[in-house]
Parts: sequence; structure tokens; C-alpha cells
Amino acid sequence: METMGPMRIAENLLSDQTAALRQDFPILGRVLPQGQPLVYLDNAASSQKPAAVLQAMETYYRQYNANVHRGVHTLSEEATTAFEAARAKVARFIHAPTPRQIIFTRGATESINLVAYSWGRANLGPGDEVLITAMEHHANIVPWQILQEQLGFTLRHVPITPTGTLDLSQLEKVLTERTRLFCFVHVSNVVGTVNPVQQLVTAARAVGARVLIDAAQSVPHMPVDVQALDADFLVFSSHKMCGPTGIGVLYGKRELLESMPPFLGGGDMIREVTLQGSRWNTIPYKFEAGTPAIAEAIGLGAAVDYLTQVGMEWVHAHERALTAYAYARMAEVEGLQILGPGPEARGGLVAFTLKDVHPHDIAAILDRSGVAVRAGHHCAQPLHTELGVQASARASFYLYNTVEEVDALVAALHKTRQLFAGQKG
Amino acid sequence: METMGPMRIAENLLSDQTAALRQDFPILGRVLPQGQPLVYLDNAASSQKPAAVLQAMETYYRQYNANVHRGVHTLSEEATTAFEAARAKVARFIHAPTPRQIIFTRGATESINLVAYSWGRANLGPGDEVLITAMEHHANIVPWQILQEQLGFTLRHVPITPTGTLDLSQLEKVLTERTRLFCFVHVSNVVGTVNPVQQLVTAARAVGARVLIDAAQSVPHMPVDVQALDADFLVFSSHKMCGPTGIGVLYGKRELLESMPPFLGGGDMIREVTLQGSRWNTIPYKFEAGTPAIAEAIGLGAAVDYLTQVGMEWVHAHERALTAYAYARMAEVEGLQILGPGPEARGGLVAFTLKDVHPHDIAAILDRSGVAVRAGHHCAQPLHTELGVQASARASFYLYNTVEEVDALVAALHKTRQLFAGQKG
Amino acid sequence: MSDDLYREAILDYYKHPRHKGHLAAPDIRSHDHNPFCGDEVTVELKVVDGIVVDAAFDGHGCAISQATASMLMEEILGKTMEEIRAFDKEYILEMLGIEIGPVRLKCALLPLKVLKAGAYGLEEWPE
Amino acid sequence: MSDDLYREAILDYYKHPRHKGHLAAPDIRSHDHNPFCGDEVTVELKVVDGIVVDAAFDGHGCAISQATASMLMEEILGKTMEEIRAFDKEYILEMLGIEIGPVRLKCALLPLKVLKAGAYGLEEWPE
Ligand SMILES: Cc1ncc(COP(=O)(O)O)c(C=O)c1O
Ligand SMILES: Cc1ncc(COP(=O)(O)O)c(C=O)c1O
Repeated sequence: METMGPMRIAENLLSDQTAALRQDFPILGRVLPQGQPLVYLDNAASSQKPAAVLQAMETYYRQYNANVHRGVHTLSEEATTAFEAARAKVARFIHAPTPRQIIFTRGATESINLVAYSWGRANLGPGDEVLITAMEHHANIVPWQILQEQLGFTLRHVPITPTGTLDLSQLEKVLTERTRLFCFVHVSNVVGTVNPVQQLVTAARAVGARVLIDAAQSVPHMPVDVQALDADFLVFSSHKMCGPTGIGVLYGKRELLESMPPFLGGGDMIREVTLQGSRWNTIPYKFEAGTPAIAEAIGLGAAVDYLTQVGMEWVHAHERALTAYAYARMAEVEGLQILGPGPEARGGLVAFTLKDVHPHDIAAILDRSGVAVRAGHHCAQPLHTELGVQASARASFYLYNTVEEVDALVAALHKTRQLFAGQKG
Repeated sequence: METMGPMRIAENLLSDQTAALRQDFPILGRVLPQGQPLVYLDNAASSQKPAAVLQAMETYYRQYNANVHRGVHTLSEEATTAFEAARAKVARFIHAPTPRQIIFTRGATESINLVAYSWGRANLGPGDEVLITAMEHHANIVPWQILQEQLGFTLRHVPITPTGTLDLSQLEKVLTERTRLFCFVHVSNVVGTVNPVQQLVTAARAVGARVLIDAAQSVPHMPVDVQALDADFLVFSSHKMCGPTGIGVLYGKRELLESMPPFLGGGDMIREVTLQGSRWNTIPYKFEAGTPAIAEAIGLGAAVDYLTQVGMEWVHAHERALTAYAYARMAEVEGLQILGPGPEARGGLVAFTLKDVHPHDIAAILDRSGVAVRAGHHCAQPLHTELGVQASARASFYLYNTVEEVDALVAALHKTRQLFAGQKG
Repeated sequence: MSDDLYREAILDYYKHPRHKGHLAAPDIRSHDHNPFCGDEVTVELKVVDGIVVDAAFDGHGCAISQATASMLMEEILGKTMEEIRAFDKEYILEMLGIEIGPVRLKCALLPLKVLKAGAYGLEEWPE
Repeated sequence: MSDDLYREAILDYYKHPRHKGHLAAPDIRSHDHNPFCGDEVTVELKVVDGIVVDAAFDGHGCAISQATASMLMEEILGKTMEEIRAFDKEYILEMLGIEIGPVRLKCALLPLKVLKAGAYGLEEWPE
């Protein structure tokens, strides 16, 4: 890869297929108020949606909108069938053994909190340890901090190296016989690092710890097989994978989910309620109190269909090539510093800093060229602190992004450089 | 009302306006597989959505889909603006003093659980009491049972009379100096009872208890003013009020919300995260961890606009007239027993039993005539137990229902009677 | 008409259930209910040399669950426990001779769940 | 062009900030930061007879927050504390002479928050 110039990489991109795919995403035709076509490179924050996903939800609302599970009438039966079909689709997509191991939540964040409140309360106490890493998203840090206050276990972390990979030389020190749960991100949403899941799971097994994998940035972008990974818990969000907002997934091993106490109480999660007490329903319903996000589940099912049709191998290869190209072109920009490892070992995103220009200013100036990137700490403040930067700007790619869009990004970065030229002082 | 015959009532219905309103709801044109037009009378479970709501969400997804709050680029700014505008609309709709008192959740169920986990943990312990009523939805029972196990307070309930109203003669016995929180439903989703909120709140205040009002069946159907009701907490769901699935609301008094610890941890709810600990954001964000249901909030905002334009006074009056008509017509069906109080004091729904016919069979047979009603315990098992019935069937109305649809219901009920005629053996 | 949930036969079994009641000294007794609608079914079996020689059900609930229970009692007379353990969803649907949606399916399958829990000696048939 | 976040003047204040640094013996010192982007601003004031006679800011962050802080220091010289307490969002927007979206608005208003917290003697300006 090192020796492959940007142009060679660009040629490898299957741009014909990308051009066709772009037609599936209505928003990509948008012209921004500043008169520029949209160059959407903020996919790690939230992806765009293909028309098929919007259509699936429209059809639900226009044809068979009704509450699920408890209805006997036609609309409710249709809605129940579509809702449960979506669960089965998601199960197949991540190779879960059964659909009942797919629990619908609002997103990756709620999924992790569900594990914390339910599994955590039943399994953690003083003397126990939960292990996270220094590159986690806040969603995989804060729930454990909140729980720690209440239960009195110890929260430890795997440190990172200056290039933004896990410092595995320290793993033995922090992963101990007391570790009950090891929570780590599959692909970092800032440095792009793809963590060595197998190695981490094996290490966890050796000390008898469970693992929770934050797959918010992997499930949308590469084939993920929860059984091959041997994940105890795995979480992700619909809105980052061509699906609607308002829904996400918790996958769990069946015996774990079955043994866990419920999280939220209400309709659908019970077998029987009396004023004296209640009995719980089976999984997945035990963890889905109240009216679920029905249209959203159906939309997520359609997103999974869409991605399957495109092919996750193709998505992954496309993003790898695009990222390698972007990495090489961006490195040419004066004063630009890329966070994280080299292009050969990263997910489809590039976070960076630009000398003397605050990331917010970078993003704002790129926006004037129609290029949408994110700026800030990307909900990973500790990671930025460890890397010694306040914030960064981030370009993140998806199946519909093109070489031309990367070129637009690089051109806008050069413009930014010029605008801020002249010493600060 | 007692002396007004069904025909007089029907004449009072403003059917011209209803006919116009029906055009706003695409699904109402649906013809079912059995060849019948849809007569949707399952609105208490979930309402239908006007085109304007679907349009608002489509526009978001097709024009400015992006994650909120943290983005600097155009799409994210537009999304943030629309998302926060929706919050302001909801605040106005229920007369909340400020938008920051509107917390977006997945629905009424999550809203109550949020109060249980956050306010409950900070305020409840052995010796304390939480008071509910025997007519609560499971969403307002089970969270308190789960919490009770963990915190050791006592859960008590206000009993009901055989006609399904609160037995206020018992209130003094169960609402005591030890009561910290009184949780009650505004309008029952089974017996239709409209509870005397003012009296209940006054009684709670007298003993220093806070009140949580389950407004899932009132906010969609009548004007609700949280300040006039003096609610400490008030909850409802979008999907029952012309809005999308996947979102609901917790309203709270500002000083309460501000003093409460967070519920879910993750992005957006923090001010600052380090590996050692975190500081929380201000309300409402403190309670909105992770990517929120963005499209859904925008859809709910559009639903609130729609309902405001129709006028909540009109909606209420329409439903009252329709319910009175239905009550009178249904009472004519042989063997049909209506649960709950008379038509003059109920919300827009009628739950009932039919001698020798199980409610599921009623619903299934009505479905053959295209009439969608619900059957079961409607997530209010204790209420059914108290009334001495296993289950009931329920017809529930909304702004688009008509006298003709009630007639179709009644005709189908007569058919059901006939089909099951002949003594059970 | 095979898509009619309430064909004559089913209504007839509901209105005039066969094998409803209790056995004097059952060898197997099993009970379960459907939390979503409150259907309840109890099954009692008399078993000699692994063969069902008498069967009864009791319960209450919708026509589908109760008629299915009654039909099922007729069906199992003379069957071996092994045959009963092999009963599945398709068996019930064929017996009923109707198509059935996902929600009502629970009603139709409740008697089977109860029967199989009994045949396997389980507290409750796992979903 | 009034919708340009990065008009010359603002960039100039960012690149060559006026009143950046610290006062020898400030009467008022106030600090805050914007958690979403890490912008930080400290304001120090010298106040005689209720009138600001000297002012300085320090901090780091985006051009908007830092340029606004610098401009604001120039603006308040000679103003009374009462006048400062009356400053609002519109005042800042007029001073900047640009339109600004909801997210970047936080950057622009951070110096005002810090200033007003100082003027009122509050630990932190309530949102
Ligand atoms: C009175 C009442 N409370 C709470 C709920 C729960 O609402 P949701 O399922 O939308 O969370 C409902 C609706 O089923 C209801 O009718
Ligand atoms: C790695 C990672 N984990 C968790 C999350 C949280 O996802 P959500 O905000 O959809 O709950 C994100 C997205 O922001 C992420 O990138």
C-alpha cells in the first residue's frame, strides 16, 4: 500500500458501481444554500438513507400502521409480521443464531446502558473490575462510570499508543482475574483503528471475562459475524448504516440474555402483571418494554436488505480504497496531521488537525465548499486527551462516496490553509 | 346527555369537517384483503398519521439528514434547528414553561422508567411509599415494582369501584405522609375514566408528595396544560397522537429535572468526560444520551402542528360526541357489557365484553368486516382482574372517525352475536 | 373456505367441546396460559404402555384456543408418547385446516405447548 | 458579505488578537468552556467606580470564539457594569456583523457567558 500512489488507488475504485449506487440516495442530489452540491463526508456521525428504506417506512405508515404483538386485526397482524421479519433480517445480517437474540433499542448508546443496568447490576460489585479502553466513545465510558458510582466496582482502561492503537503490552496489567467484563470498540470512530477482536476476546476468555463489542462503526462498514467474533454482547445503531434514526440493536448470547433481569418495565415485556408483582416475558421481549420503534425496525430491515444486496465485502473494499486515497492526498496538505494508524489498518475515516486552524473553523470553511465533515471531540474526549489534542476534524466515508469527493475535500483543505495563512499571534 | 338519543348525538357531529380531515390520512383509503374498507377503531393503541407528518420526516431524510448538535456543516445545522424547533412546538402544545423541560424518550413507557431510575433512585428508600392506582397501564406499574425490589420502598395503590372509577373514599388510607410520589393515569386506556387531576394533585400536595401523570391517553385527545394541572412529571407517546413511532416525551418541573441524576450515559448528555469521571450537561440534554430520534422528533413536531391547526378543543368535542353515540348504540347489542363509567365522563374509547364470546374472537370477527378493534387486557391486567374479567374488546376513536364507522362497528357486533348464538356447552 | 378462522367445525368444537373436564387419576397433568390474551389450557392424560388411553382438557379463552384443545384431545387418543413429542406447528394447522396470522397462532398453539410440556415432563414449554 | 462567518475582520482578530493576555491585578476573573468543542475563554476586568478601565482575555479555540472574545474586550472598555449586565445575544451578533447557525452560536456566545458570569459574580452563567 505504501508504494501505491494516489492515482493507482483511485483507478482501483469501482466508480461505475458507485455512480449507480448514488442514484439510490435522494439527498445526494441536494444543492446547498451556498450553491454547491453536497459532498457528504460525515458518515461516521450518521449515514444517508437509500430511497428503499424511506419507501419501506412510508408503506408501513400509509398501508398498515398499527401497534404490534397485541392486535388481532389485519393491520396489526401485518405490522407484527413486518416488525418480526425485520428482526430476523438483522439476525441474519450479523449471523446471530436466532432472531430472539436481537433486541431493539434506540441505538448503540441505549444498548450499552441496557447491559450496564441489567447485566451490570446482577453481576458487578466491589472487588470486581470492568475494563474499557482509552479509545472508547463516551457511550462506552459514561454508563460504566454511572454504574461504578452505584455498585462500587473498579473501572480500568487499556491505554493507547501515540498512533492511536491499543497498547497491548499493558493488557496483562489491566485485564485480570477480577475483570468481569471487557468493553471495547471494534473500529474507532476517531483514529479509525480496527481492533484485534480475536486477540482481545481470547485474552478475556483466559481470565473468564465477558466481552461487549461496540460495533457502531464496524457493522455498517464490513461483514460482521457475531459468532465468529464470539461476542457476548455486541451493539450498533441503525442511523449509521443506511437505516432510520431512533433504533439500534443489542445482540447477546442467549443464555446471558435469558439470565439477565429486565431493564425497563412496561407493556410487552411481561407475562403477567398483578398489583403484587409481575413475571417477565421471554427474550427479546423481556427487554423491549412499551411500544417499540415499529416503523424504524421496518426501516432498519430494509437497510439491511439494501446493504446485503450491495454486498458488505464490496462496501468494505470500496471504503478501504477510498480511505487509502484520501490518506495519501490529505497528507500532502501543509500542516495537516492525521490521527491514528496508517491507511492499511483503518476503517473508512480520517480524523486530522491543521496547524493553527481550529477544527471547528476547518469544518465551517469546508462547509462553504459544500464539504460536510465533523469537528470536535467526536464523543471521544479521553482519546483526544491521550493524543494531546483538544479536538479534530474528521472526514468519514461510505459506499456512495467517490474519488471526486475526496478531491473536493482536499481542494477545500488547501483553501482553508490559505485563508488562515499568516502567523497567529 | 342521558336523554339525548343516538340520532340527536349523531346530528351534532361535525361530519363535514371530519370528511375533510380524513383526506389528510392516506391509510384511511386502504381496502383490506377481505375486500372491506378499513374502519380503524384501534386508536388508543396507535393512531394513524396525516400526510403532513410523513412529509416532514421525508423532507428531513431527503434534504437535510444529519446528526444534531455536534455538527458544524449545513445539514447538521439545519437538522439541529428542526430538532430543537420540534421540542419548542411540543413545549407550547402542553404549555410547558420552557422547551428544556421537554425530554425526548422512546415513549411514555421509557419516560416513566426514566423517572423511576433517576428520580426514584435519588429519592426513594425503605419507609417511603409510592402510590399508583388499580387502573394503571403496565407502564405505570412494572417500573415501580422493579424499583421497589431494588430500593425497598412500599408500593401501594388506590383501589377502583366496580364502574371503573378511582375509589376516592380510600384515598386517605393510601396517600400518607410517607407517600413520596403519586403516579396516576389521566385518562384510562380501558375504562375511559377521566381522573380528577386537580383533586388528586391537591391531595398529593397536602402530604408533600410529587405527582407523575400518565397522559398517554389525554394529550392526544384533549387540551392539556401541564402548568394548570401542576404536574411534577407528565408523560406521553408520539405514536398515539398522529406522530411517528419511536419517540415520546417526559415533561418535568425544571428544578426537579435539574436536581435529578442522569439516567443513560453517553454522548450529548455530558459536559466533559475523562477516564476518571464526567460532568453532566444541562437539561434536557442530560437525559438524552446518544443520537436522539431525530426524524421522529421532527415528525412529532409536525403532528403537534397538525393537531393545533385542527384544534384540540374540536378533537375533544368530536370524540365526546362520537363516544356518546357509540355508547348508546353498543348498549343495544344483546349480551354486550361496557366497562367503565357512563358516556358523559369518559375519554374517546369504549371497552366491552360480549357474553360467551372471547374478546379475541370478537376482534377477529370484526376484522372480517374491516373493523379494527383491540382485544386482550390492553396492558392493564390488574384493572381487568379488579373488574372480574379476563380480557375485553375495545373500540377507540380519534379525530377522523365517523358516525358511519360506529354504525359499521355495531353491525359487525350484531353479526358476531349471531355467529356465536346457541348455548355454549 | 380455508382462510376462515371461524369455519363451522371450529365454532362447533368451541360451543360443544369434546373431552372437556378432568380425568379421575391422570398420569400426566400440564397447564399453561397465553399472557397476551389470558387463554388458559390444562391437559390431563392417562397413559398405558406409552399409549394415550384417555385425555381431557380444561380451560377458558378464545374459540381458537379452546376448539384446538378439544380437537387435539380427540387426535391423541391411541397415539404413543413418541408420536406426541413429534407434533409440531404444521400438525396443528393441518388439523385446524385454516390459515392463521402470527398473533392468533399463539392461541392455536397453546394446547400443543401444554401437551408437549406434559409429554416431556417439563414445567413449561420453552418458546 | 454579512453571511460570511470568516469575514476579514474576524480572521484578523483571530490571527492578531487584541487584549489577549492577563491583567496584573484584576478585580474580576471569570472562566468557562464549551464542552462540545473545547473552546475556552478567561476574562479579566479592572473596574473603577463601576466602570471597566481595563480588560483582557485568554483562551484557545476556534476563530469565532477567540475573535469574539477579543472584539468584546475592546467593546467593554469604558462601559459600566450595568451596561455589561444588559448585553445579550443580539449585541454580540451585531458586533460580529454576521449571521450564525445554532451550533457555532455557542462559540460566539461563550465570551459573553464568561463576561456576564463575571459581572454578576456567578460561578457559571446558567444556560
Ligand atoms: C395509559 C397508557 N399509558 C402508557 C402507555 C404506554 O405507551 P407506549 O407503549 O407508547 O410507551 C399506553 C399505551 O399503550 C397507555 O394507554
Ligand atoms: C464507536 C461508537 N460507539 C457508539 C456510538 C453511539 O451511537 P448512538 O449515538 O447512535 O447511540 C457511536 C456514534 O456516535 C460511535 O461512533
